[in-house]
Amino acid sequence: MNSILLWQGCNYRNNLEKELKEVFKVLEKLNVEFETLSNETCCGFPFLIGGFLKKAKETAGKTIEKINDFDIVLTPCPACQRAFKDLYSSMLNLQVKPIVNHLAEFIWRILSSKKDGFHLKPLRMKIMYHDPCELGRHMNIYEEPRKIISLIPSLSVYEPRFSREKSVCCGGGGLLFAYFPTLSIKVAAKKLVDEDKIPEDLDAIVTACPQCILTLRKAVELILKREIEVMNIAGLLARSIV
Amino acid sequence: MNSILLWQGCNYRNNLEKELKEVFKVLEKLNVEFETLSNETCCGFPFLIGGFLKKAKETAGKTIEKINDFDIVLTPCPACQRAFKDLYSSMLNLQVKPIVNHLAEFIWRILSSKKDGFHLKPLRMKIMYHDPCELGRHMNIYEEPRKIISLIPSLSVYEPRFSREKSVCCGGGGLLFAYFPTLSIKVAAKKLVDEDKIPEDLDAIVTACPQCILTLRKAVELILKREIEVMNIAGLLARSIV
Amino acid sequence: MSIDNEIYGKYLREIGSALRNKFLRLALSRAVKSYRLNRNEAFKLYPYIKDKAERLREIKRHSLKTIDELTKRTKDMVEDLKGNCYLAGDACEAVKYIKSIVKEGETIVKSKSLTMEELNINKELEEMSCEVLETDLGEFIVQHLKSKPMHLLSPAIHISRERVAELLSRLMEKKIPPEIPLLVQEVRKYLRQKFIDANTGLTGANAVAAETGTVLIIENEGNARLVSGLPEKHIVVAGIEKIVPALSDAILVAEVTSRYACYKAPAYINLISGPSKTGDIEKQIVYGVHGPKEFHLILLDNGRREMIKDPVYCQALYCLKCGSCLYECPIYSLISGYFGYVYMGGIGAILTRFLLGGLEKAAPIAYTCTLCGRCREHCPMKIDVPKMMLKLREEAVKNNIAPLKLKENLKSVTGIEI
Amino acid sequence: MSIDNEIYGKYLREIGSALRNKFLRLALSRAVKSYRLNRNEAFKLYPYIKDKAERLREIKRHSLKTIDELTKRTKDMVEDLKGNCYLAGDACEAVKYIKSIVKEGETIVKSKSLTMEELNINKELEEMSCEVLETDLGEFIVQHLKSKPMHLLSPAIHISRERVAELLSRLMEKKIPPEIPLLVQEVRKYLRQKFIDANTGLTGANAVAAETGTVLIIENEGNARLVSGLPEKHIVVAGIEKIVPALSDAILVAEVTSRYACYKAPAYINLISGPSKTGDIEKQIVYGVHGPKEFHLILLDNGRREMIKDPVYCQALYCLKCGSCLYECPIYSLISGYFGYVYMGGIGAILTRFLLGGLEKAAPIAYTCTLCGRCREHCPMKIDVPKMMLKLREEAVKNNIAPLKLKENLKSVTGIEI
Repeated sequence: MNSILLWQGCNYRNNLEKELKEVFKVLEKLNVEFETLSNETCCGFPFLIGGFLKKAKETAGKTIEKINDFDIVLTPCPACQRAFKDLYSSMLNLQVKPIVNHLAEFIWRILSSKKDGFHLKPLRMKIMYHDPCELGRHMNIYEEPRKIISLIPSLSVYEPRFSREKSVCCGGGGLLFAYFPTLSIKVAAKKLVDEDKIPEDLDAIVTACPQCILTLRKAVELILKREIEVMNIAGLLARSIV
Repeated sequence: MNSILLWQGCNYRNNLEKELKEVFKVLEKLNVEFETLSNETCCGFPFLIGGFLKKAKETAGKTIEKINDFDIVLTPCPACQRAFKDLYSSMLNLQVKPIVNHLAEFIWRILSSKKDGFHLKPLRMKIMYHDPCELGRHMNIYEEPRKIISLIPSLSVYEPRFSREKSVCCGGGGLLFAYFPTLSIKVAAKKLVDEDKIPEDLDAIVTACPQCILTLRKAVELILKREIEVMNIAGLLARSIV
Repeated sequence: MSIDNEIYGKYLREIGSALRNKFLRLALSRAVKSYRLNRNEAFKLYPYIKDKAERLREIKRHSLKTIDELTKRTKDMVEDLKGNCYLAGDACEAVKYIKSIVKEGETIVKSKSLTMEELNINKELEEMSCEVLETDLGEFIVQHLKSKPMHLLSPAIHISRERVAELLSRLMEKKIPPEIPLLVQEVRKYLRQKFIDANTGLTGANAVAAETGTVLIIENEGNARLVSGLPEKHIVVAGIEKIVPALSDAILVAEVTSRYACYKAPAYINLISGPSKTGDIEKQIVYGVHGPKEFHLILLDNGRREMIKDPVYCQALYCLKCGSCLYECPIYSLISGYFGYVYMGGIGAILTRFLLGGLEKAAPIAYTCTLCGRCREHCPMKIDVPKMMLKLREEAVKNNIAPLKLKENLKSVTGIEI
Repeated sequence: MSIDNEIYGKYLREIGSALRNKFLRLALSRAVKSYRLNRNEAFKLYPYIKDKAERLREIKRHSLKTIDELTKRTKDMVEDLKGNCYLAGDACEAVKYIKSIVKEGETIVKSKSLTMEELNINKELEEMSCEVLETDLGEFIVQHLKSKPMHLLSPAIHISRERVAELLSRLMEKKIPPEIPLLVQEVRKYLRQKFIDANTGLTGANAVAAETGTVLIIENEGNARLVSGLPEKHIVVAGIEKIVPALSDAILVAEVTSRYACYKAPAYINLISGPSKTGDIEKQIVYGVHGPKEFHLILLDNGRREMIKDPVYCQALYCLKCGSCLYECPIYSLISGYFGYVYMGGIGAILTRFLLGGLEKAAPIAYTCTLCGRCREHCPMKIDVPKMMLKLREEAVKNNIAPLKLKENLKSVTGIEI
């Protein structure tokens, strides 16, 4: 059997502990055997897109050593995924051995292969799926999260007018949340209100990127001042899976 | 053997008797057996291009009766040729049975087939060949006259800057010579002087259409006031052939 | 006066006097020479132009076949862009429409347009106390000398610098010497104020692109830009045969026309789609900024649909008015615009028959043609003028207006009574 | 003041105040809304526009590869047509050339051109006691309010009708109410006299066709036609990346640019080849009839050849300045032109780096981008802005001007010292 590493990513480890637990829960429910690293550090993505290439190379080198023994690297963070799958090689000329999967891809593969090994209970709520730029436009993964969502009974899904390739950024990309958080959050608020035109009765925004969760959550709290949950797709699944 | 009719045409019969004799002479020298019609009248071409279609049809009908018994109709007049080969059918919906040839086509066929059956003596003169519109642009015959000319030894040939498809009309086409002779002759003079820029030492203009002969001859006499011969290609050959 | 004399007499006398005009002869041979020189240079620079002409011929053929669709799209687009598009059945309707837009006493500037000649619009507008000014230099000279345009592209080819100097000296009330650059400057000055004062600009069009509702105007002097750019109202008169499907087709028209008219490149190609507009203040669209507030496109039938239906005459509507056939015509190169009525040369006879003048004006031209077919060789659209001439002559005979002299002459030649 | 503060401080404060500007927010959402509406309509009317964009991308790619040839043909053709063509290595050379043509104290009319901004030409000409007037309505307003253009196509998007009315009341010395059509009319009146008085017209170009030496200018207001049509001298400044091989390619530029800028059809596309000319008197060619006597095309390098050589940055020169990316950019649609220096938006950062402002002006823009890639999806040329942003940031770090705040923040997030 393949050895699987769950690469958690800084954002989950530092800022989204509850969400991280939900990831664990889902993987366990699905009977996935996986490991985590006790010495996981930054994958180097922020350095890569911040222009700090020397530091990125250093960080990436260490990371590769840690993950290269596994067959599959699984991560709930599309930024980490993109670093491993694309940026290490295109920007640093470094290669990663294991197969790298985003959590959503991985989960969908399992769900679609063992139709009867699990049970999903209905969730009576209205959600919108937000395409993270890193996952969608940059890694071309649009369908898997939607397919997972479509399995959950009773869920009402609001599809905003701009989605997939045309989806509007949460405002947290490109380190803007670190560099200029006010602007970042205003972008998020404008996105939800003016672009996505989220309906009055929306209960939750579901996404697949920790940075999107953080940015949108801030906008909902500070600007929209509404009681809308912002959650990871694993979080949604965790609630439904029995 | 094929029966051959020499269709002379009004212009030759009425205005170019000397030239017509040269045609006879050449055909005899080449041992061509042919007949002529004692009751030859107008082929209808002037009526066709003058717009007098009823009259043209009447005339054409009579003409066809006269010529249809022959295998080949041979004519030194490209207007008659075009009437038989093209205009009768396209404008009057009448068909002519015999093969119709312009004299130049016919002569070239004979000359090129029996290389040694005749002798051409040198002509020390400078000539220009003028493409008649009816023969060239309308019937697409440009090469045969030139090939005949090229066989005559010692002949110096002046090729004007506009020839073949781009050749300049003598001014006698389209019945203009009949309708407005002054204009017609001025066109001819302008053509020779300004367009063809005929050289000082040109001895003769050779062509293959009776109307061109008449128009150009008038211009040479009345406007250019020069001693340049204007002759039919058969006339040129008659001088050379032994 | 006999009908024959009426139809042919004056025409033949004019030709006779043209043949005796020495300046005209000089001017024409100068023009032909420079035409050929420029043509050779232009063709050398653009080796693919013959292929383009062939492509355009196909486009023109197809456009005439789908003229109803194209007219509709043009109208829809022009109106969508807040311009006006009027389909005029005949010259009368077009004149009426123009008169409904122009007000009494306006100053009106025009740029060269043959199609507009079909309307006799100058006279009509002068009756409304309007001042109507041709602004193309050649047309301006011809207009003020009350002469007749002698060439599509060089209408004043028959007028010497001395006569132009005389004219301008009279207009400007000062002595102007006959130096050409100076004469041009004086006309510039004179007309500049007229441009500024003008209320309405009238132009033709070299092409109309249906897809975008765009009018295309080729020019060298820059007058069409001012005619269409300065006044509050711009009226375009275009024959329906000018419509092509797309903008790229219209550009092909411009390229082929220019090259065959022997320009390496015309100084200006103007593409105009509706009135001028801005959304610069608060995104509210306002029409009429620095250019016209009103844009009117008149699509003129006036006999063209009848032509389209005729399998022989139809292709006369492919004509680009490049003038390529004229300088290479043995008759035109001798007597210029006298070989024609308003539309000149052999092709002009057909257009005269349908669009302006009718068969009685067309017949003398048709019978002055030698049917030599040289025009067809030089025409980018390969228009078969001789074939159409035959049909014109046939029509003349049917209508009993073939020239008497020709009939007599044919009788004496053939011995057959007609 | 620290370097970091110098580079980032003012920029961030401007953005902060832009975020608080309620009128700007209203104006922007109005603009975005109308942009999208128009875009949908325009795309529906022209179903093949995406294929055309793809074809154009290939043409652009090829043109940059053969830029030396194309530049040479352009220069040869313009000169053949008796225009002047000057290859300017940098902004300084271009300015010097312009100053050699313009005379002290002239009135100079301009139509909108971003490329011209690289020259800072207004200031240079004002030093020669020239009156320099922007004539595009939005630019005129921005110039007179000493503000900053906020959009490629709608530079005055951030200014309310009331402020425009105030400005015009002051200029015209009479009370002008804040009604938009009226405001437009007043500007028309004010500028019309300037157009008439102007000695020199300055324009940019949307494309230059090498084959024919033709400059193409797209516009809606009709000011570019007057700028290029009325004065004695017309000077065009175009970046070398504007050159395409043929006229049909230039038209493709116009079509794709217009459609992606959401025009169903721009009111005017001007094609200009050399000075105005006539041969109408005795076939003698005279230059300068109703249009300019002098035509100058300045082909500007100013960093472009360096860009062409760079495999990543090169494609920024495909940019048509259609503005399609801007309204769909999450940052631009919030703070408009503050996200940029002179060239705006993400693509603007790259142009800023090479053409005007350098890395120090480009870095703050690069770090304000979310790298979301939405611009790339909307770009007709599919320009990969995020990829170029990464390279810009890399350069900033190499030059030790990455924002301090970011460094600190990254340290606290990752626990790694940079």
